[in-house]
Formats: sequence, C-alpha cells, structure tokens
Amino acid sequence: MTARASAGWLTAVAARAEAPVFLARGIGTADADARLRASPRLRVLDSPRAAAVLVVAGCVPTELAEPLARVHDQMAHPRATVWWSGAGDSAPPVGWSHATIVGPRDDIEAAVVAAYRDVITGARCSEQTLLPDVDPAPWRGVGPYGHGGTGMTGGIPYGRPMAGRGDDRRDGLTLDVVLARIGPFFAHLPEGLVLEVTFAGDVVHDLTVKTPPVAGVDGLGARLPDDAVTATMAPDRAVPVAAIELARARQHLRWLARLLHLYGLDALARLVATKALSVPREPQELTALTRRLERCWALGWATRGVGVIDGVSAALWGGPVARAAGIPRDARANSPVYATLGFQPIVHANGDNCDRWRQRLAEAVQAIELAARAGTAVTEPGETIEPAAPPPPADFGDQLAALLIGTEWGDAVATIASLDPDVNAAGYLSKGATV
Amino acid sequence: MTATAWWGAIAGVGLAIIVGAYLVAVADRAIASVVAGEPMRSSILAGPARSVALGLVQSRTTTERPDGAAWALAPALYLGLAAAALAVVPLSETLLAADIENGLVLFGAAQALAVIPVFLNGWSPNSILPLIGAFRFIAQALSYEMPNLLALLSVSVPASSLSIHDIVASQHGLWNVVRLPLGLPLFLFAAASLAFWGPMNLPDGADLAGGTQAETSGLHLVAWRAGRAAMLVAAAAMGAAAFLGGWLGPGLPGWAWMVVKTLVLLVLLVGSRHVAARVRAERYVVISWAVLIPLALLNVMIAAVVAL
Amino acid sequence: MVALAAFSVILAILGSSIALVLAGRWVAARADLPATAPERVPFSGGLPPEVHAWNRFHARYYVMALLFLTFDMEMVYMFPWAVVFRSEGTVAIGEIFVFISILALGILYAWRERSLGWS
Amino acid sequence: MSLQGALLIAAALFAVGLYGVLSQQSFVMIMMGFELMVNGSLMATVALWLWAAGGNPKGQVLAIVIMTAMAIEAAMGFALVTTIYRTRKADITEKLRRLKQ
Amino acid sequence: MIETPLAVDVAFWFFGVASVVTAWLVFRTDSMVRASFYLLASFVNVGVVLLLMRAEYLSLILILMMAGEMAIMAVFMVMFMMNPAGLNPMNMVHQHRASVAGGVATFVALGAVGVFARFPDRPARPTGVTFALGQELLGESMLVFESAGAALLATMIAAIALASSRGRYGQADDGSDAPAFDPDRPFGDAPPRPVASKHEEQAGKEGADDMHDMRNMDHERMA
Repeated sequence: MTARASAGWLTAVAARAEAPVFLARGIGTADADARLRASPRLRVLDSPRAAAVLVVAGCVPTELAEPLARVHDQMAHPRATVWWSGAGDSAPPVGWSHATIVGPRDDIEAAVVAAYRDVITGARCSEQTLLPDVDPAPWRGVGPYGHGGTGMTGGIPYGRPMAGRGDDRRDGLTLDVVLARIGPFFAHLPEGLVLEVTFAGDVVHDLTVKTPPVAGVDGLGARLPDDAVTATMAPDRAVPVAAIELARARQHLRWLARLLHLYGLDALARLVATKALSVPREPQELTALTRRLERCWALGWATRGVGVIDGVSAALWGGPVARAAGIPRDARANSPVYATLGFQPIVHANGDNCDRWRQRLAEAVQAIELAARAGTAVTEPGETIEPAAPPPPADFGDQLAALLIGTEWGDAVATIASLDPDVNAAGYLSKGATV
Repeated sequence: MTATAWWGAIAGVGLAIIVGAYLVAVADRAIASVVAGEPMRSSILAGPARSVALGLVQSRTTTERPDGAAWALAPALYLGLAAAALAVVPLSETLLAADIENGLVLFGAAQALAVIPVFLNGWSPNSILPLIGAFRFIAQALSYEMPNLLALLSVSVPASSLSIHDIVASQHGLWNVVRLPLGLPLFLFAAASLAFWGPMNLPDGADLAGGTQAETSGLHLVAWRAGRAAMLVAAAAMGAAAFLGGWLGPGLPGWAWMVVKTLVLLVLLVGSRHVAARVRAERYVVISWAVLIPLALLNVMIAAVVAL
Repeated sequence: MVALAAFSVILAILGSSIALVLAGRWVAARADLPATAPERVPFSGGLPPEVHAWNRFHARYYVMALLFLTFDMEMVYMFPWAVVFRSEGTVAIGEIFVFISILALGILYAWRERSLGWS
Repeated sequence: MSLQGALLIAAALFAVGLYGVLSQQSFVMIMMGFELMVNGSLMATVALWLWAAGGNPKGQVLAIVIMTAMAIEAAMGFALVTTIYRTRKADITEKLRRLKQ
Repeated sequence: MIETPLAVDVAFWFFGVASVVTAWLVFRTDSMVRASFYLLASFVNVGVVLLLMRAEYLSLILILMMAGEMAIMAVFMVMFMMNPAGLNPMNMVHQHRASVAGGVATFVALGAVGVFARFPDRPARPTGVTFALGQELLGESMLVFESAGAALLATMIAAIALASSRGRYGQADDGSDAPAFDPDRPFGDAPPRPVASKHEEQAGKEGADDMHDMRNMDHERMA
C-alpha cells in the first residue's frame, strides 16, 4: 500500500534524488556510519522524520526492538527498511519480514538505493506502522476537578502529563524541568546508550545513563564484522603491527567523520569518511586534512574549553582521552616491537574537546606512519595492545553526570561525542577471547 | 505605477527568489564537492529538483499534539518575508520592484519579523529538541539584530537617505565596502545568522537532530529549506546594493553587475557552511554583544566622520 | 500614492508567497492517510516522551533580552538622525557621539555584570 | 479613511487593552493589556498628526516617545516580574496579595 | 480633509478592524505564544494603518521594534506563565464582568470624543516626513533625543540589576519563600514537596477555587 498515488513522472524524478537515510546503529557497527556517509548517493539524516530508508546496522538487542520499531514508525511515507547484518540469505527477524536483508560484505549502498527507488516509484509498498495504534494514555473522561477543554483525558492533556517544576542549579529561578529520554538511536550518542536527561531550559539539569553497556548481546540480527576490533582482540596471538595501526587509524577517522558532521561540516565529514573506508598508506595524504582542520579557527573556537577532563578522571577514561589531558599512558610504550619502531606517545595538554579531536587526528597520522614503518613486524603473543577507544570507566554514568550537569545541551552532546566511549568494547573483548 | 508594472514587479521578484534559491542549492552542492575532493557530478545541477520532487512525494509527519496552524504558517511566513525583503532591493537604476523612501527600514523590519516563523517552527511540534532549537534562535536573533541594523544604518549616513536606490547612487566613485570596511563583514555575519546557515546554524544543528526541522518532512521541509535559501538571496542582494555599489560598474549593463555582485556574496555565504564549524550558542551571544555591537557602533561613527 | 503602490507590491509578494506555500502544502498532503498513534510520537531517539515538551522554558538569556529591548529602541532615533546628518553638520556628529557613548555604557555595564551569557 | 475612523479604531484598541489590564491575573498578561492601550494612543497620535496638526513633526516625535515609553515599560515590567518570581515564587497578582498577609 | 482612493479606504478599514480583532484574540487564546504573536499581529496591522496615514517611517519602525519586543514577550510569557501552551485551559481572569463593562464604557467615551469632538482640519502634506522628523530631533526636540538616550541607559541598568541573579549584594533570592503549592498541578506530576506551613494549605484552597472558576468559565464559553 502506498500512502498516496503520485504522478509517475514526479516519482521518477524523486527516485533519482539522494536517498535520505536514517541509520539505526545496533551493537557492533563501527563501520556503518562511515560507509553510508561516504556515499554521494545517500544522505544520512539525524532525524527519521524525513528519511525514506531505515538502515538497521548490526545486532539490535531484544530490549531495543521496541525503540527501533518506534523510529521506523516515525518515518514519513513512503518508507522502507534495509537490515544490514547477518548472512545475506538468513531470514529476517520476526516482525520485519518486509525488510531487505543485506549481508555484511554486500554492497550496502546499492541495496539502499534500490530500496529507495522501489519504494518511491511504488514497485515496493510503503511499510505499515509496526507498533500498535493506541494512544499513549487511555481516555478517562472528565478529570477530578472537571478539568475541561477539548481532547482532555482526565487531567492529563492528550495522554501525557505536563512538566513539573524543579529548583535550578544555576540561577535559582524555579521554572519547569522536562524529563526526556534521549537515545538509543540518537545519532550522536554511542550506539545503544539511553540518556535520561532533565532539561531546565536548554541546560542539562540532571542526567542518568539508563541502558548499561550491553555485553554479549543476543538479539535481532548479528554483528557486522569489524576489522578495527578484530585486529586488537587477539591477545594470545602475534598480530602484525601494520594491521593494528591501520585499524587504529581507521577507527579514529570514522570517529572524526562523525564529529565533523556534528559540527555541521558535512563535506569534510564525507571526505574523512572516505579516507576511513580505505585508510591511506602514506601519512602525507592526511597532512592537507590536518592543516585544514588545524587552521579552521571556528572548529577550535567551538571546541576549546568545552568538556574538560583532566587529572584523576582523565586517567580513569584512559586511552586518547587521558593522553589529550597530558597523561602519556599508552600500552605501546612498553612494547618491544613498538620501541624498535621509535614509538613515542602523543599528548596534548588541556583535555578539552578541542584537544581530543587533535589527539585522535594526530594519533591517526602517527598510526599510518607506524604502519608504514612496521613492515612485517608482529607483536609478541600475550602482549597488551592499546585499543583505539578503550572501554569507558566503570562508573561511566557518574562520570558523565558530573561532567555534563549544568552544561548547555549542545556542549553536552559534543562532549559525549568527543569522548566516544566504546560502551560495547568490553563485550567485544570478552567474546573475542573465547573464540 | 501601471498594472503591467505592478504584475511585472511581483513576477520578477518571484522569479528571482525561485532562481536564487535554486542557485543556492546548486552552489552548496558544488562547494561541497570541491571541499570533499570529489569530481563534479551531474547531480549537482539536477539534485535540488529531485529533492523537491521527493518532498512532493513524501507524506507530512505530525506529532501528538502540535500547534497545527502555527506550524503550517512557519515556513510560508519565512519564505514570504524573504521575498518581501528582496522586493526593496533594486536590480538596476530603473528596475526595482518597490521604490520606497524608507526601504532600508522595511528590509530591517522583514528581517526582524523572520524571528517569529523560526520560533514557531520549533515551538509548534511540542517536541523537546525542536523546542530547544526555537529558544536558541531567539537568543541568536537578539544578538545579530543590532549588528545587522547598525551595519544597515551606517550605509544610510553617507547617502543621507533610507532609500536603497539613493544608497547605491551615493556609492558612485567609492563603494561602501571601502568607505566602511567593518560594515560588510558585520552584515554578512548577520545574513548567515538570519538564515541560520553553516557556522550560525544554532536552531537546526545536528546536536538537536535537526532542531526546528527535526519533526518535519515532505513539502514542509522543502519550503523550509527554500525559505532559508531565499533569505540568503535577499541578504546577498542587499549586501551587493548596500556595500558593493549595486548596479554601478564599468562595461556591463547595471543589472548584470548587480547579479554578479549578488552571486559573489552568495558564494561567500554558502561556502561558509563548508569551512567553518557551528559555534556554541552562549559564546555566540557573548561575542555578538561584547565585540560585534561595539564594532558596529564604531562603524556608525566612522560613517559619520567619513560622510562629513 | 506612489509609495502606497510600492507597498502594495510588497504586500502582494508577501501574501502570495504565503498563500502558495500553504496551498502547496495542502495539495501535497491531501492524499496522506491519517497518522497512527506511534507515528505521532515526538522523536528523541526511539523512546516516547514522559511529559509534554511545552513547559515554562528557562530561557537562559533573559537578562540579555531585556538589554536588547532597550537597546533596540535607540534605532528609532538613529535612522532619522542618519537622514539629516549631512545637512545638520557638526551638531549632529556631537549629538550622536553622546548618544552612542551613553548606550555603550549600558553594554559595558552588562558585560561587567556578566549578564550577557547563560545565567 | 478619516480622522473619526482612526480615532474609533484607536478607542477600540485602548478599550480592549483596558479590559485586559482589569481582567487578567498574571503580570505578563497585564503588561500585554498596557501595550495594547499604548498601541491605541499611538494610532490616535498619528491620526491627529495627519489630519489635525498639519503634519507638525512634533507629532512624530511624540509618537516615537510613546514607542520608547512602551519599550521602557516592557523592560522594567519584565525585570520586575523576574524579581518577583525569584523572590516570591508568585506569578499572578492574587498570589502576591495573599503572600503579603 | 484628505481625498483617498477607494482601495486605500478599504485597506484602512480592513487592517484597522484586523488590529482590533487580533487584540481581542490576545485575551481569548489559551496559548501564551499565540497571545504574544496575536499582539504582534495587532501591532503590525496598526503599522499598516500608520502607513496608510502617510507615517511611513513610524509604521515600519513600529513593525521592526515590535517584532523584537514580541519575541521577547513570548519568551517571558513562556517562562512565567503556568501552562504556557494552554494544554490544560485555566481561568486566569478575575472581575470579568466589571472589566468588560469598563472596556465598553471606555470605548463608548473615547469613541464619542473621537467622532463628535471638533478637531482642527489641518491635513499634513506628506513629503519628506522622515527628514522632517530628523530635523526636529536634532533641532527643537534635541532634548528629547538625548534624554531618551539617558532614560534608556537608566532602564538598561535597572533592568539588569533587577533581573540578574548575581546581584552585587549576593544572591538575589536569599531569604525568599519556599515554592508555593502549584494550583496548576494538583495531579501530582510535580515532585513532592514538604507541605507544612499555613501558607501552603491556603494556597491549596486557592487551587480548588481556581478549579471552580474554571468550570464556570467553561460554561460561559459553551454559552
């Protein structure tokens, strides 16, 4: 069933537009964002409303099945789903029989474009609502005080209560606070993470991390293979240094592409995403990009002094976050093979958002250099390998709350994005070890 | 004014808005290709038309309890105000849609009114992320409004007139961009802010999942984007008239000079999106008030001294 | 009446733009099916909202808004000043310097009190 | 279009504003009433300037002084509302009266 | 007298009546945002009428100023009004009948003055209006010009000092009352607060009174 019958020529023209895509990232989808973003035939949107194709990447835990269905329902008609995980010939998950199934190594771009063209031209039906069509709160007639007006459901207007007041932490003006649950498919949060945010105006009044990092998920679909992870998760084998470092560079570049999109630099994000898909083997190929970003005063201006993490908490975060705060902690510094390659950890001083993107960019360049120099060198079996994005500290939620309460929402999102906590890294490592 | 001239003026402004907005979309794609280091594709020219077709095909989403009338009005009013602002800018010495003694004030009024539709587009869906975008835009508007008006005021001082025709004529011999060097940057800052374009895109940023447009789809979204492009066109045309001498120039006919100058400013404005990151809301406000407004006041004083 | 004719052009442009967009919106959506309940849930990443988003929104820039309110009013005086400036000469320049510096004091005060940023 | 017509409309605006001032309970709505009353007087001023004062520029000056007064009233009103809300947590007149006791 | 074409007369009455209707809607809508923008619409309509009355500069500057002022009005309305979107319509009106009577009486009185009083018939010559205003401001009314600057400065400082939380003499809300019971939310969605003082019990009763008013208002609206 199509939502409407449009003129044939109109749909023919519309079908040739860039396919507007909303990406629902499941678990284990480090590659997905960059692969869609690098394609000039697709347009990755931040909101599902104007999207025509929902791309579900990776494994969606069963507890996220309902939010996924809701995001699907929020899309405008005509809409189609592409399920990008598992084997190409496997059956679609229950309830999603209408979806196109794409294997992890298949051409996702072609599949999305085909799904988009078919659903726009009417060759494929627009998908129905998945969740039951019931209003958020049942009609309870007239409220206890005879609260009147049209559409009133017993004192709770239109099925939802009104916001309540909360004391303000910043200027003592007691106005309303709004509880909102952001995620799990919000584009700039780590995949699967739900933040329960209380907004006082646009300032984060209170914040709780709701969904704990999901380890060893069983759910809809399966993980997409991710060489960035596989390269760093074999502690009992000798791994080529070049593979590890290229994977590191890839992961940093993917992250940078997302961050640039967050700051509105979509064309640069596309450039970086392209580089992340095929990491250049010569560090010189990144110098132009580095220079461009270092000279972009607006990017420095937007990130300087925001989300400062230093001292003890920086050490807890570890990895690039710690090094951006001037703590030269890096497992590679203790490795004999890295010593022969002349490895020195890169550090920055301030530990803010600005130093974090500089840190990751510099580490990407360094990783390419190391990979070029490493030749066929391998790590020693059992050696600790520095992950590109280490798992977040155990008290991740408290750390985030301490960092973000009282900040403006834009700063809060930017800080979370710059930290890039790999909330599922622990799950990967444990699973990898058992293989 | 004859009936033919009346209808011609309306048709001319409508055509200018449509062509201009389409050019903005094309320029945006072309500059993006250059920045991303990609080859120019044919989709750069045809892409915007295809997107409009998609907007016509796509259904319109809604929310649980929106303010429907205000929501519907928002993109229409925004586009309408952009068109009205463009109408006071002369294309050449003789070609102008609306010759008004206080044209500069009318332009400022149309820009000031444009705050309302942006706020309504974010307020109406009753959804938290667009709502934050709406309130951000009011902060933004209150900050760029003064630099904008003061930059416009500075060009009226040497001309001793609020008519845009007179302001262009007063630049015979010396353009305002030279006479008042602070004026054009301030004006372009305000222009990008007004269309919340690129680094000034506070209400519709990615951190709000699209902000005021996060709940919209279909033709509503197309009209919204068209309105932003039209606002850029109006501002670029005004910048060309007020600071770059409008139709003045050797060789070419006046209207051609005006078109060329408008396109130059348009490319500058559109390109800013691909080279500068979005600024933070609070810093935007503080810098506007503590730096840009004093600079704009200084610019007015310079104008007074120069004009004497 | 020449001026009013010019204004009628502007009014017509404004009105016809609004009418065209509204008409297009109505025509494009007339075949839409009514939205189902899940389709109407506001987007915040997949979970439904707890409360209505409409609330007593704590706009953090309310002090700056008050500053704007008074500062904006100066423009009422400055546009007529700009028109007569050249014919009035040095008197006008002295007057506007006084006027501008008085208002600049207001910004200075607000900046000193740190009232411009988010409260 | 005539002086009488303009004054009639101005009187209507003033009366609607007065109704708002008398009937509304919340401070901000009362201020809206005041603004409407000022709106009416602005219209009357310009009408008299055009038809009865021979276009004396002092009439225009009076009009912009009225506008300035409106802005000052609004700024002070909002500032007071903020202070009262901050200190008394009151936003309607009745509450304020009751808290005084 | 000034002779005007029919189209101008029609426009005059159209926008004049529209300004009164939108003014009336300010007090008839439940949404505070709509109320602010109805007020703006009223000002814009008056602006168009001023335009027809040859006061071109005043008209445009009124629209320009009011756009900013009403955006701020909307911000403050949403900040300080219970239920700013009018989702749960409440009666925020007192002495309704007396107010209507006062309004009607004022209209009749002022309207009678406007229609029946004899004003001098000295129409303006509508050329160089803005220029004349500027000359007046720099000439005879120079004092108005400069004292307006001083008054605006005083307003700025007073408004900032009043509204900001960081007064020079410590936190502005020191010694203030605890938040009172909120009659807008008797349904318990607000976080629970200790209810102890007499104040708040009284406020609770007031809440019930408001509910009573509300029923009455609904009846009125239906009627």
